[in-house]
Amino acid sequence: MGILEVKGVNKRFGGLQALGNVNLSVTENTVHAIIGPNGAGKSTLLNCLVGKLIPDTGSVMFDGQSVLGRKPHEINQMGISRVFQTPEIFGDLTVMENVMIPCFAKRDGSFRLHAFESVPNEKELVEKAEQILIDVNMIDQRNQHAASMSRGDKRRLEMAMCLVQEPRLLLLDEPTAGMARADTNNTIDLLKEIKAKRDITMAIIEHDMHVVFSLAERITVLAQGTPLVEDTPENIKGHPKVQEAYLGQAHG
Amino acid sequence: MLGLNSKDTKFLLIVIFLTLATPILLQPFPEGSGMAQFNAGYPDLMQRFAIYGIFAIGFNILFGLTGYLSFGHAAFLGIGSYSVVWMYKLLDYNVIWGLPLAIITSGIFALAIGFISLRRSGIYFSILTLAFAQMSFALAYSVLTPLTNGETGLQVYRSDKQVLLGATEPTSPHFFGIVMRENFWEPSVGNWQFTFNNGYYFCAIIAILAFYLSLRIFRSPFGMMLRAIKSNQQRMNYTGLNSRPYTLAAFVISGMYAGLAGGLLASMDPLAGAERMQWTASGEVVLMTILGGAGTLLGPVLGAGFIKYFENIFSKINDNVLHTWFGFLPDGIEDFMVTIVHPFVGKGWHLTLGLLFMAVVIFLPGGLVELGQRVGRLFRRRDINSADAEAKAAKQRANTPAE
Amino acid sequence: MDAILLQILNGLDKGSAYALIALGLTLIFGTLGVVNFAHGALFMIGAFCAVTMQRILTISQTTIDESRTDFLGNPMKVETPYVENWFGPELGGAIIDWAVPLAILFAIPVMICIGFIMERGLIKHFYKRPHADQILVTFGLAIVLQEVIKYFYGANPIPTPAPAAFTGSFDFGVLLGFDPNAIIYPLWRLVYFVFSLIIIAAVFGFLQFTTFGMVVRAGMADRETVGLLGINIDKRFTIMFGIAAAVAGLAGVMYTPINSPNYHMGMDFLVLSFVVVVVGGMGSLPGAVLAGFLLGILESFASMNEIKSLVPGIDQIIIYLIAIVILLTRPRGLMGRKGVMEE
Amino acid sequence: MSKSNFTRRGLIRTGAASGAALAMPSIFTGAAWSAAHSGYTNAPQGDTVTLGFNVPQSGPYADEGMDELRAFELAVEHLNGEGDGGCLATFSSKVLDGTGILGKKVAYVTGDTQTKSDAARASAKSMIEKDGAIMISGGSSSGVAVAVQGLCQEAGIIFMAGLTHSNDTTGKDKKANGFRHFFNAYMSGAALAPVLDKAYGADRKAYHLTADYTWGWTQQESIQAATEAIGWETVNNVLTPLASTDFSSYIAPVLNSGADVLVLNHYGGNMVNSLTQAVQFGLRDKQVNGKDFQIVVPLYSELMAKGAGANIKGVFGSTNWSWKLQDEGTQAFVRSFGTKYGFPPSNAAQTCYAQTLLYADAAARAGSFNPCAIVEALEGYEFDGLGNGPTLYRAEDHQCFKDVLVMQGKENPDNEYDALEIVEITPRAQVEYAPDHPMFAGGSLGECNPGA
Repeated sequence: MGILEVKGVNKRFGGLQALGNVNLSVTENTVHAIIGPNGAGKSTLLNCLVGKLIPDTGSVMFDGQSVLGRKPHEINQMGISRVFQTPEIFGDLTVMENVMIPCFAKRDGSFRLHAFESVPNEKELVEKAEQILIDVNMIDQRNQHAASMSRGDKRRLEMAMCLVQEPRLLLLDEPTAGMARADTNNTIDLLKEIKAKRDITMAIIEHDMHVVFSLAERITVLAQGTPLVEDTPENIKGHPKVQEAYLGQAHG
Repeated sequence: MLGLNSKDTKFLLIVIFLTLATPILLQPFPEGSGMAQFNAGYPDLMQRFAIYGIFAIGFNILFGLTGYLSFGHAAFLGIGSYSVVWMYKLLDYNVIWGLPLAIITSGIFALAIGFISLRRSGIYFSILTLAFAQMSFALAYSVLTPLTNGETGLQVYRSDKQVLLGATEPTSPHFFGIVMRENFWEPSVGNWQFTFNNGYYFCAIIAILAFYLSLRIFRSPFGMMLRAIKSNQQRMNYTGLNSRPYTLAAFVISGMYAGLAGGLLASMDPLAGAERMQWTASGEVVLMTILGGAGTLLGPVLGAGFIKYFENIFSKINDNVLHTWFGFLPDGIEDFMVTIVHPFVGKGWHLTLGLLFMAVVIFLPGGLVELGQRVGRLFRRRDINSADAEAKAAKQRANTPAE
Repeated sequence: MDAILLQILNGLDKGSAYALIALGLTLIFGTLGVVNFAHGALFMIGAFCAVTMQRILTISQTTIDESRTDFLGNPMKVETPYVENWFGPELGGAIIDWAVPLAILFAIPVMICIGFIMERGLIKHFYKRPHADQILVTFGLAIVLQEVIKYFYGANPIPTPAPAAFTGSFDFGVLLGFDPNAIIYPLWRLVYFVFSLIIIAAVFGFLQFTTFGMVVRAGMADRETVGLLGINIDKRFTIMFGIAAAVAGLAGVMYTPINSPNYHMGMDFLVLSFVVVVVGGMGSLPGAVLAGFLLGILESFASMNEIKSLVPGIDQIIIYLIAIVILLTRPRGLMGRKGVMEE
Repeated sequence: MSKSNFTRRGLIRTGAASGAALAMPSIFTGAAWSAAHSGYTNAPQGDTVTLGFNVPQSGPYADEGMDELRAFELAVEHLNGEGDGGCLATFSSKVLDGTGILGKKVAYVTGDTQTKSDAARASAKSMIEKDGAIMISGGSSSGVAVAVQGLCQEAGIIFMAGLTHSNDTTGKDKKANGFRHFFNAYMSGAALAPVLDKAYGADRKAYHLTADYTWGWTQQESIQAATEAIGWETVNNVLTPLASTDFSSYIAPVLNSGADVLVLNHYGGNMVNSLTQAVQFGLRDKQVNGKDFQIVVPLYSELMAKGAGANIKGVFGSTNWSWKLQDEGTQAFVRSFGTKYGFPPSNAAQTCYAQTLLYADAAARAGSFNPCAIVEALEGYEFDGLGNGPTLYRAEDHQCFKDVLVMQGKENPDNEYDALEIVEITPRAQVEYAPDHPMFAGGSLGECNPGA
C-alpha cells in the first residue's frame, strides 16, 4: 500500500480527455517521477492531487484518507506540500518571514488569531526557520526581500518553505524548469541532500531526463492522459513504449 | 517595552509625544497675524484629527495589510455613532455605555457584511462592501428614520427617557463627569494661545491605544499572515492556511475601529447624521489611507489630518481674508493676487484638494510617508541602509499591484 | 398590464443610459486596464458641451430699450442672439432650439481631444501602477474637472431643453389597443433610447468588423502578444481612450434635456456606473450592456407603487441589492472573465 | 485695501497687554468656549464683534449659498455704515445707526456647510471655537439648520436660520437660541390652497411625489392637509429617493392614476429634474377627468426656477419673499443688492440679510450680546420695513409670521431672474397657526443658553 494511491481517475475539459483512468501508487520514502510529453496530463494530475481540480471519477487516497473534495489548505494540512513550476513565494515579505509562515501553519493549523503576539518571541519556530535556512544555505539572506532574489534562490526558498512543514509527501512541479545547467545540478544536489537527511516521499513531475534519472527511484510515464508504464529508471530507459511516446511526439 | 522592540518603542513614544503636544504644535502662528488663519489647534478640529486618525488606522489594517479595498467602511462609522447617541437617549450622557456598544455593534455588522463580501475578492469585494454601505445610508436617510432620525440626524430630545440621568449630571457627553467640550487649560504665551480640551485628550488617549494596538498587530504573526495574503494568496493556501478567517478577522477589527471612531464622533458632538454612511465618506477614508501611505503605520493618520485640515481650514478662507493677507500690496497687485488665489480657497477648497491628490499620487507613490522619507534621506544620506520598516512598506506598495 | 409594459419601456430607457455610461468605462478598463474614476466627469463635460453650444448660439447683442426699465429702474437691456440677427428670428430661433443635437458635432472633437490629453498626459503613466493609485489619481482628476466646471458655470442646474419638435410624449397605448394615456412616453427619451442603441451598436460593430477593432480586441485579450507582433498597440489604446471619452461625452450631451446639467452630475453617476460595470463583469462589453438594461428594468419595477407598498424603500436600495445577489451567485458578475481585478 | 481682524484671540491679545507670560492654568468647571469674565460664550472683546456665516459653498446648493453670502456681506456693510445703508432706513426699529453693533465694528467669518449636517456642525464649531463667532447664520436645508441650531443651543450662541422650510425647525426641533425668519411648509400649504382653489377648482385629485426625507414629508403633510381642506382628494403619495436624478419611473404612472394634479414636494436639483421630466412626459398638455392636468411645486426658489427654465411656466408655488415686491423695505434692499452685484437677490438672500439686521437690532435694543438678552429682545418682537411687511417673531416657537407669496412661473420672462411672478400676497393672518398645532408638536424651546 503506497502513501499516495490514485485509482481510476478521469478528468475531462469539455471535449478533451485530460486524464483517462489514471492509476498511480507512490510508495512511502521513495522519489517517484512522473514524466511524459507535453499535454500528457502531468499538471492536471498534480492539480487533482492538491485539490485545485476535482476529478470526474476515481479516487485519490493519501495515507488511507481521501483528498477529494478537500480544499488545498486542508490537503496541505494532511501532509502534502507543493513546489510550483514558477516559484510561488511571498514576494513582499522577507526570506525569514517567508519561512516563518509555514512554521506557524504547521503549528497552529489553519487559523489562529495571534494578533498581539510578537513574531520574534516564538523562539522555537524561529530556531526551526533558521535551521531550514541554514540547510538550504540562505541564512545570510534572511532579511532580504523575497521578490528581489534570483530565480534559483526563489526556488530554494520555496523548497525551504515546503520542507519546514515536514511534509510526508512533497510534490515538485518541474523544479528545474528554466534553470541553467549549473542551477539544475545544484537543485538535484539539494534534493538528494534533503532526501538523505529525512524521511520524505517525493513526487516529481519533470521534463528533464537528466534530473529524473538522477533522482527517481520509480518512474511513471504518462501519455495522452493515461499511464503507459511504471517501473524503475533502469527499465524505463530502454522501454520501447516510452521511446515511442517521446519520439512520436518529437516527429509529429 | 510593552511587547515592542526598542525601535518600535521609540516610534510609539514619538507618536505619543506628537499626539499629546498637538494643541501646541497646531498653533504655530501668533493670534492676530495673517497666518493665524492656518492655525488648527482648536478643539473640534483636533478631535477630528484624532478620530479620523483612528478610522484610517483601522482601515489600514484591512487595506494596508491584506490589500482588500473596502468601499463601505463608512457604514460602520455611522453604526458607531448611532449606537452612542442611542445610549444617550436611553441611559445618560456618559460615553462609557455607548463606546463599547459602538465597537460591539459595528463588529457584529462587520462580521455579517465581511462574511458575505469576503466570498469575493478584488473589485468584486469592493463593490459588495459599497453596496452594503449605500443600502445602509439610503435606508438610514429614509425608511429607518424612526431609528436614525433621517436627514436631521439622531439627537437627544428633552422627552427622551435617559433613565440613568442624575440631577447634577452634565447634560452633554462626558466621561464620568469629565465633560468633553470643556477645556481644562487655556494658557497663553505672548501672542500665542493654546486650548487644552477634555474631549481632545479623551480622543487622543484612545487614538494612542488604537495606534499601539495596530502597531502590535502589524508586528504580530497575524499581521504577517495578512501581509502574506496580500502578497500571494495561492502560496498561502498551499501552505495549509485558509485565508478567509484571516481576512474576515482583519475586516472585523477594522470595522470595530471604524465603529469606535464613529462612536467618538458622537461622543464629542451628540449628533449622528446619516451622511456619515454615504459612499463619499467611505471614499474619504480610502483617500486618507492611500494619500498618507497604505500599509505604513503612520501614513493613514497623516492622510486623515491632511484631508481634514483642508476641509476645515481652506474652506474658511474667503476674499475678505485674502484682502487682509495681500493688504500690504498696492491696490492693483492686491486685487490681482486675490483673483489668482481666489479659485483655490473658500468655495474652491475642493479644487485644491483634488490637485494635491493628483500631485501626491503622481510624485509620491508611497504617499506622504514617502515624502517624509525623502526629506529624511536628504538629511542623513549615509543612513540609507537603515532598515526602516516604513520605507520598506512604502516601497513595496509602489512596486506591487495592491489589489 | 399597461403599468407593467410602461415600466418595461421605462426600464429599457433607463437601462440604455446606464449601459452607455458603463460601456465607455468598460472600454477604458478592458483596453487599458485602468480603473477610471474620472469617467463620470467625462460624462459631465459632455453635458456641458451642450451647455456651451447653447451659450455660443445665444451670444447676444445688447440693445437698450428705453421704454422699459429693469429692476433697478434703469433702462432695460434687451439681449438678442446674433444668430437671430443673422438668420432672422424664425430660423435663428430654430437653430438655438436645436442646440443640444447640434452639440453632438461640437462634443465629438472636444471629447476626443480631452480623451487624448488625459491618456497621454496622465493615464499612460499609471498603466504599471496599482489599481488603487489609478483610482486615486483619476478621482483627483474628477474633482478638479468638476471644480473647474463649477468655477465657470456655477453650481446651479442649467436648463438645456430638447428641440421643440421633441417635447411632449408619444402614446404607445393607443397603438397597442389600450386606452389613451395608458402608456405614454416622452419623445426625447425615445430619441435617447434609439441614440444609445446606435452608439452601442456602433462600438460593437467597430470592434467586431474593423481591423483596428480586431487588434484592439486582441490587445484586450493579450496585450503582450499583440505588442510582439509589431503592432503599435499603445497608439491604438490612446485612440480607444479618445473614443471612450467621446462615448461618455455623447451620453452626456443627449442626457441634458432629461437632467439639467450641473457640475456634480458626474459624481452622481459614478458609483452607479461602477456597480453596472462590475455586475456585468469587469472588462466585458456585452456584460456592461446587459447589466445596464437589467438594472434599469429592475429599478423601474422597484419604483412601482404596488411593489413599494410591499417593501417600503425598496427603490432606494434595489440596485445594490441586485448587485449583491448577482455577485454572490455569479462570482465575476454576469459575463466577467476569470482573474481580472480579482487579486 | 481692506484690513480686519478675524480671530477672537487676536482681539483678546491686542486688547490686553501683549507679551504676558505663561498664564496660570485655569481649570474650568463650566462650559468651554468661554471668556470667563463675561458670563456668556465668546463675549466680544476689543472693538469688533464676529458673526459666522455658514453657507453651502460646495455641493448642489453652492449657488444659493453664494447668494446668501452676498446678502450677509451686504448686511455687514450696512451695519458698519458703508454703502447706501439699505434697509437701515426703512426698518421700523431705528436703533441701528451704521456704527456697527453697540459701537463695535462687525467682522465676519465664513464656512462651508456642504449641505451635510456633520460638515455644517464642524464648520460652525470652528467659527465658535477658533474665530469666536457670537452668532451663526445661513444654511440652505432643514437638516443642516436643525443640526446647527442644536449645536448653537449647546454652545450658547445665537442661531439665525437661513433657508429652512421644514416644520420641524420651529416645531419638533425648536431651540431657545434659534430663530427662523423663513416661512415653513405649513405656511406654504395655507397660502397655496386658496389660490389653487380659485385657479383649478375644488374638485381635483392630487398625486404627490415626495422627496423621501424629513423636509419632504412635512411639506407633503402640510400641502395635503391644506388641499384636502378645500375639497381636493389625494390619490397617492409616492416617496422618491433623495439621490434620484431620473424620476421617469415615478412620473410614468401618474396619468393613469386618475389624478389631475401632480404635486412635486421636491427641492433643489430634485425639483428641477422632476419638474422638467414631468413636463417632458407631456403631462401639462393632457386632459384628465375633463380638466387640464396641472403641476404644483409648493416651495419655489429663484435659483431652482432658473434651473428649470421654461418648464416652470404657469406652475404655482410659494416663496418667502420676492424682489418684485413694491414696499419700500424691499426696494431699499433690492436697490443696494442690485447695485453692488448687478442682479436681484433671491429670497434666501433676503432672509439672510433680514436675519443679520434683526440680530444686530436685537443686540442693540438689548444693549448686550448676551444670548439670553437677545432672545428676550427677539421674542414677541413686531417689526416692519425689511421687505416682508409687518412681521412678528413669535415667542412660543421663534418662528416669524409674515405675508407669504404665491408665485407662478412667468410666461415670457425678460431675463433669467424674471422666471417667477407674484400671484398673490397671502396675508399673515391666513398662514398663522397655534404653537401647539399637531404638525409642530413634540419639541420644546428649553431655556436660553448663554454658554459660559
